[in-house]
Amino acid sequence: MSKQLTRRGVLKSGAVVGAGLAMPTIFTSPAAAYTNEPKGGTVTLGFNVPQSGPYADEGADELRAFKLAVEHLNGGGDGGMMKTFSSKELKGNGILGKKVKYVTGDTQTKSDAARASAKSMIEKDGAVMISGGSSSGVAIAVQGLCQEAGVIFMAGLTHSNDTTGKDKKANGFRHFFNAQMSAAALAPVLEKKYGKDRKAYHLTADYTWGWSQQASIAAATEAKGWKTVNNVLTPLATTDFSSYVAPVLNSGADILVLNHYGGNMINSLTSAVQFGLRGKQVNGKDFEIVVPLYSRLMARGAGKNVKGIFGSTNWHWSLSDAGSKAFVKSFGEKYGFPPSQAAHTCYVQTLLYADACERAKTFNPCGVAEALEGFKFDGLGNGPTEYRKEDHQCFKDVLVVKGKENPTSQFDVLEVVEVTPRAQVEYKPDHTMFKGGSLGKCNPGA
Amino acid sequence: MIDKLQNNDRMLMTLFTLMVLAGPILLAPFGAGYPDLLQRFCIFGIFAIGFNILFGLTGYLSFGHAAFLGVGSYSAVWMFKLLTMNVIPALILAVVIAGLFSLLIGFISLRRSGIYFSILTLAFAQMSFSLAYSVLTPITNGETGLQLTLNDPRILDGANTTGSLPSTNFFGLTMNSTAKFDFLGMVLQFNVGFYFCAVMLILAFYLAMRIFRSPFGLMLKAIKTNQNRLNYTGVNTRPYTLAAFVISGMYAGLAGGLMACTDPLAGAERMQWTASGEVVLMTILGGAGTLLGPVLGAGFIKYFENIFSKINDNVLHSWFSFLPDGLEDLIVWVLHFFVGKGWHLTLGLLFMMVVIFLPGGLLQGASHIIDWIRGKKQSSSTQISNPNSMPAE
Amino acid sequence: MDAILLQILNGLDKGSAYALIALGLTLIFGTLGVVNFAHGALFMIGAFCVVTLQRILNISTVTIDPTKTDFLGNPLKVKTPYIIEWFGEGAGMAIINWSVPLAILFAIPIMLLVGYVMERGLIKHFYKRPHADQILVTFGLAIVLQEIIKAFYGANPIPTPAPEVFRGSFDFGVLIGMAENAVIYPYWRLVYFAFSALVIAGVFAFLQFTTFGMVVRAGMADRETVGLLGINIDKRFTIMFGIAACVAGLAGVMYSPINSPNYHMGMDFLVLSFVVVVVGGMGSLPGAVLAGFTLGILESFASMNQVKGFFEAIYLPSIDQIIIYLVAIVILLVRPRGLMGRAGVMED
Amino acid sequence: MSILEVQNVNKSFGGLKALQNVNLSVEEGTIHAIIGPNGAGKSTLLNCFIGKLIPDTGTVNFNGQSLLGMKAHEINQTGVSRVFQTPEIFSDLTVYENVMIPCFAKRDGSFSLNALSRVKQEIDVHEKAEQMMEDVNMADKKDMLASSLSRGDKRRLEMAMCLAQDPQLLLLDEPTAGMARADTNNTIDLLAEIQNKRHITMAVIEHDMHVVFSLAQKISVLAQGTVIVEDLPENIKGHPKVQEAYLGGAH
Repeated sequence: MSKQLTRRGVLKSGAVVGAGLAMPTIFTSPAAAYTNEPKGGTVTLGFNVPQSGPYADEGADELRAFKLAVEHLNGGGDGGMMKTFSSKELKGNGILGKKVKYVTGDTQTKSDAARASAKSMIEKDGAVMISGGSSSGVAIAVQGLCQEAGVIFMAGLTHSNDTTGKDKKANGFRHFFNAQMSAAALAPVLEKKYGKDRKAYHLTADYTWGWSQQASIAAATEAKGWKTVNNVLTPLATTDFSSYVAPVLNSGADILVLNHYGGNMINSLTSAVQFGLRGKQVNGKDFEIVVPLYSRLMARGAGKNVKGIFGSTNWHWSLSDAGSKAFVKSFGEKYGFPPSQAAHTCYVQTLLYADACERAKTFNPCGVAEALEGFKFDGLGNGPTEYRKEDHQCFKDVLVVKGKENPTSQFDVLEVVEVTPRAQVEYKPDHTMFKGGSLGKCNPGA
Repeated sequence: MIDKLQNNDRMLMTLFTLMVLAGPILLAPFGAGYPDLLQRFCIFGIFAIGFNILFGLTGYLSFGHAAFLGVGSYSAVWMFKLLTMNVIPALILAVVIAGLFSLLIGFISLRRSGIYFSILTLAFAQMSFSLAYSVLTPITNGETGLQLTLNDPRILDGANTTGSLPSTNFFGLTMNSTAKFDFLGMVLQFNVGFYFCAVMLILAFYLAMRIFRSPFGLMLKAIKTNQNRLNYTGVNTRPYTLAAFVISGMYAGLAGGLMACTDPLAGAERMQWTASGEVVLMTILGGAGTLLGPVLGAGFIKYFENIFSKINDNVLHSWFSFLPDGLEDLIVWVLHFFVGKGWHLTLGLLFMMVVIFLPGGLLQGASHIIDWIRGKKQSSSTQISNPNSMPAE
Repeated sequence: MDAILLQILNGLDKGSAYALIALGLTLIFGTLGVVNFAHGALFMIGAFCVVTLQRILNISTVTIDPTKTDFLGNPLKVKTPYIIEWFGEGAGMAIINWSVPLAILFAIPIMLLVGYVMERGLIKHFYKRPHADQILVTFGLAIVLQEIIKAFYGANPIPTPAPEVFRGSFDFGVLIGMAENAVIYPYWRLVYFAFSALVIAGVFAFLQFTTFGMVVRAGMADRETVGLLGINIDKRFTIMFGIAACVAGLAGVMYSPINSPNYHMGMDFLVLSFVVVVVGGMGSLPGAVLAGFTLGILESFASMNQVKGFFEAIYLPSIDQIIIYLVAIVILLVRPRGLMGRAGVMED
Repeated sequence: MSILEVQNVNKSFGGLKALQNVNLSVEEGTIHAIIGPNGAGKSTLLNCFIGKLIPDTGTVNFNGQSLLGMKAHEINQTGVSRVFQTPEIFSDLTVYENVMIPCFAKRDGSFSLNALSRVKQEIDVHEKAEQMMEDVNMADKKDMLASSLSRGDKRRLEMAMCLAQDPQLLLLDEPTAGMARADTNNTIDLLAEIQNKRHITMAVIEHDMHVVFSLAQKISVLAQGTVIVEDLPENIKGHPKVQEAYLGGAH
C-alpha cells in the first residue's frame, strides 16, 4: 500500500515539475494573439463536409451554400440574405476588410476523419473558423477539437441534443434545431391531427442520436396523452427493416414513429409503406407514420413513400419570407435547383460568423463568441432568432412539414403544415436532456 | 539498391531514423509538413509495421486488426480521464489491453487458417464495432466517440481550475505545442507530438527489424511457406502464430494509444472492417513482407486521404489556367473524377495496379525504377519472395 | 405464434437475398477457384440497372407551362417522357410503372457483359495467384466500381418503386383463421421470395440436368482431369462467371424496391454474404443456400423484443447487432469447414 | 533391440478396413523397408506413426513410449523425422535457411519466443547448418531459393533438414518416387552413406524393388492391410506369399 502511494506520489510530483517546466519559449508560436490570427489581406475559413460516404450529397449541397456565402461576403453575386439580414455590418468587402478565402475537407461522416481534416485546415491552411458536417457524432467531435485548438466552430447539420447539451463547448455554435425542439414542435400538431388517444410504436436507431430523439418525442407525445407501446432499437447497419416493421401492426399500436435518419430513414420508411401500414385501421383509427426529422434530400430517396407523413425540418425553400426568398433566388440561379436545409444552415452560419467578427472587430474566437452570445437577429429565413448565451443554441420557430401529396417537381417533396413558434419549443438550459457538461471557457488558442 | 539497403541493417536504421526525424522539413514542400498529418504518418506506420509482422511474415490475412487499434484508443482515453494526462501510463494500458484482447481473439481465430481465419477476424471486428457504437456506449460514448470532459477525475493531476481541457503531455511537454519557423516561404512546424510519435515509430521499426532477423521471425516465414513441414520438423506452429498475432495486436494498440495521445478522442469508426481493410491496403501497397514497405504504404494512403482529397475544382483550374479555356475545362472535367472527392477511385485503381503488376508493392516498383536508372536490367523480383501466399493448415 | 410465423416469413425473405448472393459467390469460387470480393458490386450494378432503365424511360421533352411557376418564379418547365408521347398516357405510364420487372430483361445482357469483361479482363489472370491476391484485387475492383457508380449517380439512395399492383400486403393471418392484421406480408416481398426460389432452383437444375452443367460440376470437383479430357473448361468457366454475375445482378434488380439503390449497398451485403458462404462451406452450393436461409431466419428472430429480452438477461443486449457474426464464429469453430464444406477447400 | 514397435494396429475408414492386426518391429540401426502393392495400406500405416491418423486399436511405441494421440510436432520432438513423397521444403526461403529451421527446432524445442536474438549470431546453429550443407554436398547452393532447386536437390535438402535434427528414426515415404534413374541411384548412395556414418534407423516405404533390395536389411510385406511376411531381403525375393500378393493370386 505504502509502496503504491509513493509511486503515485512520484508520478504526481513528476507531473507537477513537468507542468512547471512546460512551454519553454521555443514551443510557443511566434507572436499571435490567438490561433491563426490572419496577418495578410485574407482570412481563411474551413468548410468540413462529408464528400464521401452516405451523406456525400448533403455535403455537396452544404459546400454549394458555403461557396455562395463566400461569394456574397466578398461582394459577388446578388448578396443573397445579406440584404435581408437584420444586422447591417456586412458590406460585401470580405470580413473586417480582409478577403475571404476557404478550404474544403472531407469528413467521411467519421469522427476520426473529420477531426483529421479539420486539424489539417487549422494547422496547415490557417483556418480561423470551421463549419459544416452532416451528423451529430462528427459535429461533437469537431466541436471538441475546435475548442482545444482555439478556433470557432459553426456547426452544420447536427440534430442531437448533445451538441448543445452535455457536449456543448464555448467555441461551438449551433444554428440548426435539435431533437428536443423537433419533438416540442411536432407533438401539438400530431395531437391536433391524430387526437389524444393514440398508441405509438417506436423504432429507434441504436445510437446516441436515435436515443435522444426517441426520448424527446416520447416525452412530448406522452405529455399530450399518447401512450408508448413499445420502443425497439434497430442496429445502425440494418438495411432491411422488415423484421422490425412486421410486428408493429399486431402490437395494438396505431402510430409508428421512425427515429431514423439518412439511409436508415429511407429504408425503414420504405419497409413500413410496403407492409401497407398506412392503409390499415387499428383501434378504429387510421394507422399513421411519423418521421421526427425530415431531410428533403433524403426524403427524395424514399420517393412516393413520404406522402402525407409528418415530420419536422429546420428550414424549407418554399417559405415566403424575404430572407428565404432571397436565398432561394441566389442559390437557385447559381445552381439550378433549390437549396436544402443543410445548405441553408451552413450559409446562415457563415454569415453569422462574419457578422460577429465585424461587430467584435476581431477574429479572436473569444471576441467572436462574445458577439454571438445572446445575439438576436432576423431576416435569415427562420424569423426572429436568438443565439442563447447559456448553451450556444439558436432559438427560433420550427417547421412542421408533411410529405406533399401532389408534388409538382422533384424538389417539391415536402409542404409546410405549421410553423411552431419559438416559445413552444424553447426549453431551459438545465433541461434533463441537456444536463451535464458545461461550456467551459472560450479558448483563443496560441 | 533498396534491396541492398534492406539487407544492411545499420545503414537502413540510420537512414530511416534520419528521414523520420527530418519529416517536417522533407515533407513541407509537398504540403504535408503539418503536425497532424506527420503524426498520422507515424501512427499508421506503426500500425502497418505491426500488421506486417502477422501478414507479411506468417501470411495470415486478418481483416479485423482495426479492433485492436480502437481498443488501444479507448484504453488510452480512459487513462487520460481517470488517471493523468501524461501519455506514458495511457500508452502502457493501451498496449496491454490490446495485447489481451488480441490474445483472446487470436486464440479463437487461429484455430482456422486461410479465408476461414480472415472471416473469423472480420466477424470479431464487426462485433466489436457494433458493440462499441451502441451497446457499450457507457464505456465508448457510442457514435460521438469518447472525449475528455472538464469534470473527469484525473486523480494524479489534481483539480482542474483553468476551465479549459488539459493537454496530453510527456512529463510536462505538451503534445500539441509547436515551434514554427519560416523557411524559403514555407512554414516549418516542429511539433512535440510528432517527435514523440516519431521516436515510437523508430523504436517500433527497430523492434520489427529485430523480429525479422530473429529465429522467431525465421519460424514465422517458415509458417507462411510450409506449415506442414514445420509441424513435421517438431515445431508447434500455433503458439508462433498466436505470438505474431498478439505482437501485431500490441502494435495496433500502441498506434491506437498514440492516436489518443495526439488527439484525445476515440471513435468507434476506427474499429470498422473498412478501417481494417485500410491497413491491408497500406501493407500491400507498400510491400508486404518487407521492412520499409508498410511504412511507405501507410504514408502514401494518408497523404492521399489528407492532401489529394482536398484538391477541388478551383485548385485544378488554377493549375491548368495556362491552357486555352476549352482544353482547361476538359482536363479539369476528366481529372475531377479522380481527385478531391474522387480520391477513393484513384486509390482503388492504384491498389489494383499494385496487386496486378507489383506483387512486391511500391517498394518493388521503386527498386525496379532505381535499377532501371542505373542501367542494371536485372530484375530484383527474385529477391522479394512472393508475399501474398496464404498459410496452409 | 403469430409473431413466430411472421419472423419465419421475414427470415425466408432475408435468407433468399443472402442465398442468392452467396450462390453466385460459391458458383464462382467452386468453378473458378476465385474468391470474388467484387461480387457485392455486381449486386449493386444490378440494382443500378433499374435506375438506369428508369432514367431512360423518363427521358422527356420539355414544354413550358406559363400558367404555373417553378421555385424561382419562372414559368414551369413541364417534362413529358417520350415513352408517354409515343405510347399514349395509359401504356406509357404502365411501362414506367413496371420498370422494375422490365429491368430484368435490361439487366441480363448487361450483367452477362459485365461478367464476361470482368472474367476475361481481370479474373482470368488470377486463377494461378494465391487466394489472398484474388481477395485483394477484387476488393480493389469493388472499390473502383462503387466509386464509378457514385460519380454518376450520386451518394443518395434513388427510389425505384415496385409496380403499383404489388404495393400493400397480403394477410396470411386471415387465411389460416387468425385475427385480421396478425400476419401480413408485403406482396413484393413474396414476389422476391418466389423469384429467388425460382432462380436457385433454376441454377441447380441447370447444373444437374444439362451436359454443360455436368461438365462444370466435374470441373468443380477436379479441374485438371476435365481439362485433360480435352474439354475447353476455360470457356465454360467464363460462361459460368457470366451466369453468376447475372444471378447477383438479378438479385439486385428485384431487391431495388425493397432498398432504394445506393452506391454502397454492394459492400453492405458483401461482408454478410461472405459470412454466409463461409458458414455454408466454401464451394458448396447447397451449403450456401442452407446457410443463407438459416442466418436470415436467425437474424429475424434476434430482432424480436422477446428474444432480445432473453439475451439481455444473460448480458448480451442488442443481440441483433451481432447475431450473424456470433453464429458464424460458433459454427466455424464447431464445424471447421462450415455446414457443408469439403475438406481441403480454401485452406491454402 | 527394436526401436519402433507396432502391435495389433487396426484402422478402418467407414466399412473399409485399411489395416488389420498389423504387427511390425523396426530394429535399431537398421533400414527396414515396407513394401506392398497399391492400396495395401502402406501410407495409412505410416500416417499412424506420425500422428496424422490415430489407429482404432493397437499400439505404436517408439523407444517404449506410445506415439498415439501425440501431435505431429510432439512425435518429431521425440526423435522421429519424416521425408515426404514429394519433398516438403520451405520453397520461399533459401536453402541455408531451410536447414537452419530444423537446427533451431532441435535446439529450442517446439516453441520459443526467440524474438530478440539475431539469427546471424546463433553460432552453434550456423556450425550445425554448415556441417549439414557439407554432408549433403550442397554448400555451393546455400543462397539459392529452395523453390529453384532441381527435384533431386530438393530431396537432398529435405534429407538434410531431417538429419539436422539428429533423429533416432527416419521415416521415408517413397523417397525416389518420380525420379530419374540417376537421381534414384544418388539417393540410394546418400541413404547408404547416412546409414554408414550415423547409424540412423530408417523405415522406408518404397515401390521400387531396386531401391528396396539395395538398401533394406529387413523387409515387411503388406497386403490388404496386413503384414503377410517379415523377413530378410534374400528370403523375400522368392517367397510364394509375396508373389501371390503382387500378382493378385494368379493361379
